Amino acid sequence: MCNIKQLPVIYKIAACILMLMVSSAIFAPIIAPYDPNQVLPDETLQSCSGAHLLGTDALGRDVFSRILYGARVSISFAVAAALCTMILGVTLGMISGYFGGIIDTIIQLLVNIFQGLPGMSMMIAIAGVMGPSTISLLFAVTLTSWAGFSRIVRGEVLKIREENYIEGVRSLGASDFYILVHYILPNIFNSLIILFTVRIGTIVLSIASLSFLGLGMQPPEADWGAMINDAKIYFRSYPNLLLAPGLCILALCASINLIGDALRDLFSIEQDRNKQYL
Amino acid sequence: MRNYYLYKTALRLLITLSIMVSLAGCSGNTEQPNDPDQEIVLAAARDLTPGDKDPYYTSSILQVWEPLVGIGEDGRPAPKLAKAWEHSPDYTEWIFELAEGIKFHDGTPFNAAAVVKNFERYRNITPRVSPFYLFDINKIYPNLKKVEEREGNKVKLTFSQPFSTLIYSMTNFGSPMFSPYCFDSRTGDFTAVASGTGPFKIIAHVTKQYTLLERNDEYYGVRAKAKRIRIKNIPNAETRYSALKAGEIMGVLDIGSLTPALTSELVKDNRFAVAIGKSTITHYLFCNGEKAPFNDPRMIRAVSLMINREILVKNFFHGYAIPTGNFLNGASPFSKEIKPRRNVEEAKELANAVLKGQKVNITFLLPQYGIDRYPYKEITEFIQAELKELGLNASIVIMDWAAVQDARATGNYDIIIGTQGLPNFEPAIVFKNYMKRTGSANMQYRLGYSNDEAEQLLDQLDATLEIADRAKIYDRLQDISAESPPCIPLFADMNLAVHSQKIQNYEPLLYGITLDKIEWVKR
Amino acid sequence: MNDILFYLVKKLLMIIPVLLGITIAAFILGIISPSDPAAVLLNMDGVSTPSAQEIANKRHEMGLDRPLIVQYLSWLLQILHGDLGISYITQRPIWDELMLRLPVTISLASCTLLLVIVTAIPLGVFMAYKNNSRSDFVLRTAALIFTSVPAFWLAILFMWIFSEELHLLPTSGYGTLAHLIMPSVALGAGTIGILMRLQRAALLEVLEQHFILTAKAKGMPFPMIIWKHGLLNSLIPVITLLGNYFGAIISGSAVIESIFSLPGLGSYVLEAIRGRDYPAIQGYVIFTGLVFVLFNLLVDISYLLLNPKIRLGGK
Amino acid sequence: MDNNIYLQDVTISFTTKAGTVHAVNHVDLNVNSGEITGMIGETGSGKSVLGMSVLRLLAANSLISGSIIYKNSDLLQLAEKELNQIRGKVISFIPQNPDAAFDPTMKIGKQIIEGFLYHDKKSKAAGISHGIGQLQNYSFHEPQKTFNSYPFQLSGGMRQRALCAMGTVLSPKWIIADEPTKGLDAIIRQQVSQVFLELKKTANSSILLITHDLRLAQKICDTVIVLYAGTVLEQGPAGKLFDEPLHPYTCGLIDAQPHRKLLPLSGMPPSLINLPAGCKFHLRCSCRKDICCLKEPALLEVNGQWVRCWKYA
Repeated sequence: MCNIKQLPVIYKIAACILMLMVSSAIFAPIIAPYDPNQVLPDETLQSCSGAHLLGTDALGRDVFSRILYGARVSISFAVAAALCTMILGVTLGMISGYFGGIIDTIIQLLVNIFQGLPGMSMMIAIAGVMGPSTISLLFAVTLTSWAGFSRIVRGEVLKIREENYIEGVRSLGASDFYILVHYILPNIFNSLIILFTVRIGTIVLSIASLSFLGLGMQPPEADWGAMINDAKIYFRSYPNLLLAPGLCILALCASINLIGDALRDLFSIEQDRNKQYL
Repeated sequence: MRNYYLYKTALRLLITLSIMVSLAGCSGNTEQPNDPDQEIVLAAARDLTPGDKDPYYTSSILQVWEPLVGIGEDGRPAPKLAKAWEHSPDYTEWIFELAEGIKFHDGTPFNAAAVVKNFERYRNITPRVSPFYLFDINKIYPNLKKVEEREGNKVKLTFSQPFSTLIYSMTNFGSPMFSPYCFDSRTGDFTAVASGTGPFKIIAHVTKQYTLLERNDEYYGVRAKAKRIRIKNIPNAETRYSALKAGEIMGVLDIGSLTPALTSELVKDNRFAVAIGKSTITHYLFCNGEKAPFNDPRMIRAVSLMINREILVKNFFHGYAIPTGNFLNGASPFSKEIKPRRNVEEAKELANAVLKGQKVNITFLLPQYGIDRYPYKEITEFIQAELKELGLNASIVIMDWAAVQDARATGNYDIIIGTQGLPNFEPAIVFKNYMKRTGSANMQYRLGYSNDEAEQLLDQLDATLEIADRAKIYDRLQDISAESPPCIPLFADMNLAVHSQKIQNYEPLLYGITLDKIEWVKR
Repeated sequence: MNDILFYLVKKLLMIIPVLLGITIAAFILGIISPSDPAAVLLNMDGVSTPSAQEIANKRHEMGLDRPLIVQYLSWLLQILHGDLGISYITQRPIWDELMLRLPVTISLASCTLLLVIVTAIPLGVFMAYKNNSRSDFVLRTAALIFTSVPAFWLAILFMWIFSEELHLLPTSGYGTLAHLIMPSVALGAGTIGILMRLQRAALLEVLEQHFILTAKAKGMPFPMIIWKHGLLNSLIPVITLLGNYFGAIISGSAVIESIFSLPGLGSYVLEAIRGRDYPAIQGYVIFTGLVFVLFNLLVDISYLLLNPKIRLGGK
Repeated sequence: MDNNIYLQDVTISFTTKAGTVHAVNHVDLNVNSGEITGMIGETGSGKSVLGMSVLRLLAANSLISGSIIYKNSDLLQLAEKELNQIRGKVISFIPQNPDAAFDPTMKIGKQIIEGFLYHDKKSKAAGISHGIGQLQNYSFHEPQKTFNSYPFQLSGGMRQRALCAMGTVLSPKWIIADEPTKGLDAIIRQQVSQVFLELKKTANSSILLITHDLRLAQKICDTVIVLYAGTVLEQGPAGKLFDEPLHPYTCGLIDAQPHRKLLPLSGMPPSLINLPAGCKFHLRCSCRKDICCLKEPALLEVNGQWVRCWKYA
């Protein structure tokens, strides 16, 4: 275990960027100079200036404000989706690992099936069939990525279950649920946090792709992927429209990845490659 | 020294990569040709040659096949493979005189027997879906009883009921003619590459990739200028733009060829030009008149008065559209100019009278095709902001066309933005569809339109055969539609033929471009 | 020899439930769709509005009024005969449509995978070799950027720079290797980043092993040690995850294919989604799942060849 | 010029997240050629580190100062390329832990002759026959089969012997063997010790045997060095050292053996991050004096043995 102060400076920069993005997402209504959806017909497609820090889009909406609100949409959705994924994955993983037997076999079969399907393809199919909406997106993301979580959780639970103290606790009459919540969950907490962080980054990217395909967030929601999609036509003359949201996605994902690395160092978790990238 | 191995590997990799890139660079570049017969590459958003299952095999704009009846420059039906026609006084018997000495690409002569074979096919493929037009002989030739060969290269069609507007119905996709040897008349599927009579023939086709056309040197009319034309399929509008810029394609064609924004962006570069032509398409807002707030016609008028069409055209169509207040598209010879009115005060008053100061949430449907072909996303978001001032909080829902149909069927919407084209220049069908109580569009969009005078005029139209009389009725119908609109006309579209300056005579037609006239600019 | 056979048979048996699961997933997709396939099919031309009776008849004709399990089983039986149904849009067998597009996606994916392997693995090895040096830092940053950049954004930038401005590469289409360069790079960037980091980490881990010390004690130069002992051992964990990268590539290909106008499975499914061509979407899920599963099987086999411990059944 | 290895003021430290680990502190040693020198001490006494430092096999986070002289050249100053000519060929190192010391993906034989092929630039066929011969020398019953086996297919004892075979494949002048008997049963231990004695006799190799197995050291070593917390506490001829240990630590080590008093040393070795002042052993020493806590004693010669203790000052 090493402490935060000793972490390389790049992790600190990443943390700062992430903090900045999260706080600008939270305080977007205060910081943003304009309503992100306010249409100013006389101020369309302006370049960067004092009045519009990052210029305006084809509708005359302030790009800077939309970026701020876009952070709100992207981050809050990614966190929500990652939470759903984690809850489903952890529950199934714990049940499967702890109880074993036929339940385990069935859940493992499910895991194999879901890992046997390419994630993004399924997301496109689900969002496409159900029609684009936040709910179908959430459903698509959760359904396609819980398997990774549950596999890891199950592995950890299997390891911990064999420990002597769990036997001891059980002999004292603790219920299975109590053991799962009080002994097993805290033990896998660190790996879960890391997995969760990295997952948020992946989800931000997937959502951006779906939005780009028109299967993600719906207008006028200022989602970064959708902003890139809108910019496709105009970016040659107004590169700010393409670069601003693209670089934001890049910065967000890069800092989330770095934070994931930092947490891994911090918790001194053995770099298990299977964990990292599933 | 210890780095030696890895540096060497890295260096090799770098060299290989750069060779690959430069090789690619050579093949990707096309220089200005000196040879006038060099292949011209164009691009379209969809595969214009759907192939053997399709009723037409390939789109009419590739000029491979020709219809019996075409469309003239004035927009009226014009002789094509049928050089003349006459009908019995009760409109049940029609006799078509065919043009002489014409051969299909495969050498088969075009004659009455071939026409009869084609009609046999029409009957067997009915109904057949297509990306262009559904082919249903019962709709194009309702109550057709018999098709017979007649002396002197003539064909006779006999109907059990009178059908006065047959000629309008038969234009273009209504009467495609193919060599009897390229299809199986029993299944209607093509058994070989379609051979028509047009100025071009298909010499190669790869699904979803390209169609390669070659000039038909035995064409009976004016021969095409270009020796070979390759029509690539590039579904993505931005990619078509990039391909134009990169010099890979010389022009774009078919609907949604290049959005107005991209067009105006492109012509900033003087290597490119755009030719503008009339379009039969008008953009409308369709309001659900079966429920509040649009069950009150005042609300529809308020929206129409509120929308700033000038700004919409200027900002999003980049000037490539005409603001209009007329329900009837300007391409029709019967159309007159009705300027759109904008009056924010009046609009707010009207809205206030309906809503009584309350805010209402409404659903604004945006069909996906509108995003692909037109700047609908920006336009709806703009209108969304304007509607807010009227007290209407619109939430935009992007839907594919099938979903829009579902929503229409369930009445689960308030406004749809969309297009309506003129099927032909006889506007009776459009008026009937929208302004009759039982009109199909009136029902489908749940417009709830009901106007006694219009109803009466439209009934009258059926009995009116003289063009001048019909014109009067159309005139009056336009006035009615301006006073109490069935739907809100926004602007009339324009056909844009965007092309590189390396080729010339690239002009838009009402449907397609002047494919047979384009050629390289001579050096 | 028997062990290998046993291992292969075991792997083959294990993919059967997965394949079944994929068909179930595809079948469920059809159920969760908000609209009635019968109505969609009848309404394909967009003109006619079918009546309730017509829809009911069609439902009966399509067997949609039977219990779900019966529907599934008969559908599964059809699939086993290679019949994925008829496309609503084109009226052609979905199987034929997919087979038409499969080569495009497969060639794009394999081109990308090849690119990923030939760039990321050497770079990862180089990074581990130059651990903590300046070039390592630069490459690590690059890898981080690659992993975090949205592929479609990269694709747009590439097309702008290399096609429109520099006229180096073709914007779109399919046919020559040149057509696949930009799509492959854009599609593979994320995976390259991940694989670089992974290869570096794996090799660093191997370099801490005792046998590397043994090799050093033999007096062999360090690059030779990496080549002979480090690389192969570090490749084992990397290769087990090769299937995951392939999955990521197949998945990502939808966006890239649509941008570069490649007529592959990805653009086909997007087209199908627009047209609500449910059998086509189901067919896509089954096809990509199948490709993915088969690829993973290949990976397992290559893993077998690489790792003598499994090959010779030691434990 | 002799073939001895001279260690002069060798200090080794490791930088870790927890702090700097002082593994070896100011060691001055002459390791004589032609004999077996044993280096004994507890785990963490720095004996393995010292052994590895001779061929500079330590991890990248290590810091070595001082000099290790062999045949007039300082091994610590040699260029990597020159050092590689010594590694394996002149001085070979037999690592500990035979389970991990072989590359699991390469056949034993290939690994054994790898160094041979690299240094002697012989043909592959020559290498193979040499390797099989080598395995025969180490009493493998089926050398051909072993040669083509993977490490995981051999037993622990076989692997240890194979490791020795690998270390001696180039008939080096010097062999540094790190815990060659760790985890082996009595019979194989016997075999291995036999091997070393034979090596000394037949190949005339000098051996530095790093072990915590005192009985092995007693049996085969000519000279024994006792290491504690990275410092030499005692050094002398094996027989004498075991019969009359001088340093309290050496006494303790000998008494702790099962066949002796089985009297474990009290306390734990000191933290190598915060080394105690004075004598490194004073915290656990039963005959501690005041001065032991303050000043470190020098290495003194007592009756032909060298000892670092205030008792003899």
